[in-house]
Amino acid sequence: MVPYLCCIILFLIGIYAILTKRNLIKIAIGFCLLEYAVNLFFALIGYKKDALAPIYTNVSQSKNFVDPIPQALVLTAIVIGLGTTALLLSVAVRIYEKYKTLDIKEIKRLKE
Amino acid sequence: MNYLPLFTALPLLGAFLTPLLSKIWERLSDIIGSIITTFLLILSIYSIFLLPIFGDLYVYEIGKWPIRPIPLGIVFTFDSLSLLMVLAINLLSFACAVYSINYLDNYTARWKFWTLFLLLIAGLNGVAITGDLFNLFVFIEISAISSYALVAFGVEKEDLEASFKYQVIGEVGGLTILLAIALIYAKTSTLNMADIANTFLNENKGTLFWFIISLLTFGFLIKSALFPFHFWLPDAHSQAPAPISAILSGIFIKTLGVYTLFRLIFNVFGLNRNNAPHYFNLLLILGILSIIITSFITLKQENYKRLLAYSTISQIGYIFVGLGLSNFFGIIGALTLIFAHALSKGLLFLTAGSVEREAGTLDINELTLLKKRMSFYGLVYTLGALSLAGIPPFLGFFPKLFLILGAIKEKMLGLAIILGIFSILTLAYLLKITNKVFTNKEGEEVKENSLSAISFLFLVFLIFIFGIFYFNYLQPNLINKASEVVIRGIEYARLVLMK
Amino acid sequence: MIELYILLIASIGAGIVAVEIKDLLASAISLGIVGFSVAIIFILVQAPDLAIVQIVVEVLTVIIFVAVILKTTHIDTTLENKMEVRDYLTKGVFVIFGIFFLIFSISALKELPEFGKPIMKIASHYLAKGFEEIKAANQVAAVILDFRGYDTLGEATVLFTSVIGVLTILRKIGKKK
Amino acid sequence: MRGMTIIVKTITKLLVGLIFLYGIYIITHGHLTPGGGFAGGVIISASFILLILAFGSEEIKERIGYIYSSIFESIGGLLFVFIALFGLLLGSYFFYNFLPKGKVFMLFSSGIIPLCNVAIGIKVGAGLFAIFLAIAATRFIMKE
Repeated sequence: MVPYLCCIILFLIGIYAILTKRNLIKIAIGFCLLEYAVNLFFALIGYKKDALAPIYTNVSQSKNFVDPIPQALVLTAIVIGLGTTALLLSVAVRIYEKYKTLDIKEIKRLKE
Repeated sequence: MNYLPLFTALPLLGAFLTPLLSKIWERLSDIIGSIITTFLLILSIYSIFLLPIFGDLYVYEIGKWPIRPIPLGIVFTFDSLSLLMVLAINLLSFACAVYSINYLDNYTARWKFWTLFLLLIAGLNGVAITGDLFNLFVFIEISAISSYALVAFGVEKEDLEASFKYQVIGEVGGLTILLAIALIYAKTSTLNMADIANTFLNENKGTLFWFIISLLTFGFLIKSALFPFHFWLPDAHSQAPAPISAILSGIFIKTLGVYTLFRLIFNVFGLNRNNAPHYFNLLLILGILSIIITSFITLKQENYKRLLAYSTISQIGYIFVGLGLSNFFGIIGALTLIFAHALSKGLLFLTAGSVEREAGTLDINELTLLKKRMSFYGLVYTLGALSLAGIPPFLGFFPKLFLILGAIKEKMLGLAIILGIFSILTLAYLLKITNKVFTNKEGEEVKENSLSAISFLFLVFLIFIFGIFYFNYLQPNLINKASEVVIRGIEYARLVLMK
Repeated sequence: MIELYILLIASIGAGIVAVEIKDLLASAISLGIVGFSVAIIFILVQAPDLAIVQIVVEVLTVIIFVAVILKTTHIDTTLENKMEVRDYLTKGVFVIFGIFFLIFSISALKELPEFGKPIMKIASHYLAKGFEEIKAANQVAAVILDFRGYDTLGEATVLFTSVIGVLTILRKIGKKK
Repeated sequence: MRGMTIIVKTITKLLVGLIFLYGIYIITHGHLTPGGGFAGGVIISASFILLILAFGSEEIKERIGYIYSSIFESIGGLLFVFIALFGLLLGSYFFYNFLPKGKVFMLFSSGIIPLCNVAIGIKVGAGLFAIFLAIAATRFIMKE
């Protein structure tokens, strides 16, 4: 349970960065932290005590393996995270080019 | 019905082919895009006739991994609710694809638009037909990421700002959903939605259950832009290119937010008004607040597309009122509104694109001074607005009727009156545009473009014909069956696992 | 498993540094520390496939971050500005929300199976079938490409989408005048 | 983009081939050892990225790299969809593992998994290289 809780704390740090930081790159960093927290949580779920990685090395091996499904899902989630981070950062670069600032308070062209 | 994978495989094939073929001739991307959306439309209409043969639920096992005794692989579960969504998605995306062919002359890099457009459609179709929780997340991400890029397609200052905001908020929602999926997997050790439903049926519903529900609800309410999570929507939907605004407002938020919530709340977690009254009351209150607050904000809007975007939030409020009431009339009203709003809001956003092209601006006060007559657009716009506001005989009348009936049935007369009054307010702010932009104009008449006229007439025809034949065709054949899926609730699991 | 706890605490510490530090380059490097701690935790929980992907993806993420920071600015100037009432308000809202979320999650996490004892209802079938029927030695590969191959198609598509998205957003001119 | 010092260039020359080969090894042995299409694809793209970081590049080279990577990415994606659709044609199920499974621990075993790994490897390698070129290397590759 304590490892799970650490992931939740990391998740909250990410939320904190997204909510309170005004720099676009800091927001992207908070977003990455959020992603790591969720991936880590997912991977920890599949851990089985005193078990091996789910890879057979010989035919007559005992089948005491950790859960392979969370690993497969996290693999997907990592790649999705990389894609979204790249997209977010490319928008940040373009915003800097147009507005000459990364401060989110100065980037307000859209009115209420 | 073993053509079901084509709903996602075809647009994906098109999306992968487009970058290659457009290097030969850029216009090929138009052809690929329109052929594939046409084909998808044919497939979804074909499904209307094929589905009843399979007893209104068809389970497709991907990779030949059997669902019994234990669901090994990913499955598609195609039932009447999915059919309704797929139909709405593909009708609207066909109209938008036809419209885009000419509209894209305003933009550079045509093939990138088509690639992202096809990916968006693939994601939406994938969400509507899947029966696997993690697969649902993957397809939500596909459609969400392509929509982030499409919102910024014009790469102007405002587009980028809207896209950044939308992206950050949307991804927080997405990751919350992923966290909830992780918790569900830890508890049930399965990802098939029917199997999850079965597992939770026998568990006592403790804190963990409600924690999962609140995470999922938070994530999906962000995706569906209900008040108070709506603030990203007006920017994103008003800055996107017009056909994309039509898809985002018309069907995107409903597939990603409302449909998924319907599916998970009723079919997977088996909640209903009897065992979780507070949850449904919360949704009801948020829906009502959403209608009231955004209606007043909409009245003040001075921008054509922003006005339409704000009105989407209040219409989402109507859908959530139906969901919150969750009696027979409420569900029918909500499902019909999903369908009706997709067609009419799509139509209104498409006219916005044409007006912008003619006038070069979308500011209503500037448009008032414009010396051009746009009577065709005016006519089409007014028809769409009448349908959206709920004037008979158009399709949009029936959802409002059923929602009011649903409120009366729950003995909430005040709610029924609110729904009626704000329906009229909808008409008021929508007709503001007709009044200021389209009537009392001098000057030359603008020439209509034949392709965009086809898509306008297609949507107007649908709104009109579905309205006339609502009780004869649409309600008994589609809406009633879809509402049965919702009301049947947890029985979904048994049906899927027995197939 | 004392290493696991050390790494978790290290990643939380590095996360706080990444969020609060003024120099954005240092911030990106701290993010890298979090990512590598996560990769080592993956090795500890017997997930070598994940560790490989996480390490290479982390390197790439840091490269992209550094490239973006070099193109823009590497000092977070927003920290110099004075805090306004609204900023205090957001922080206050966050603190209340965070405490509530933490309490809610602690009582919810208690109902999960204990750490290190997964249920593995479907996974046990996968482990047997993957070896005997698919003849794959690496069970994770069997899961991602055969049992759940459709997910992987979606995943590859997400990457494709974001590549096209990045290329779309980096166009110099979007609208023709 | 400018290049780096002679030391970096020499070491890169020695290493880059090894990294590339290692990526191919990871891809082709994905069903036997840890790794697979994604990990291998990222490693292959890392080898190209290392080349550009160390030696620098001109706009012409980047433009060519961009065109090739976008072509390869589409080919990888098409290959993957076609493998899935072949399952639909031959086994009447999407993603059906239609190839003979072979023997465990052999390179040619477990049906479509190695093929899928190769398709994903091509796609991921090309895609990430394209992202890197677009964000890091040239300011604006495309002036269409």
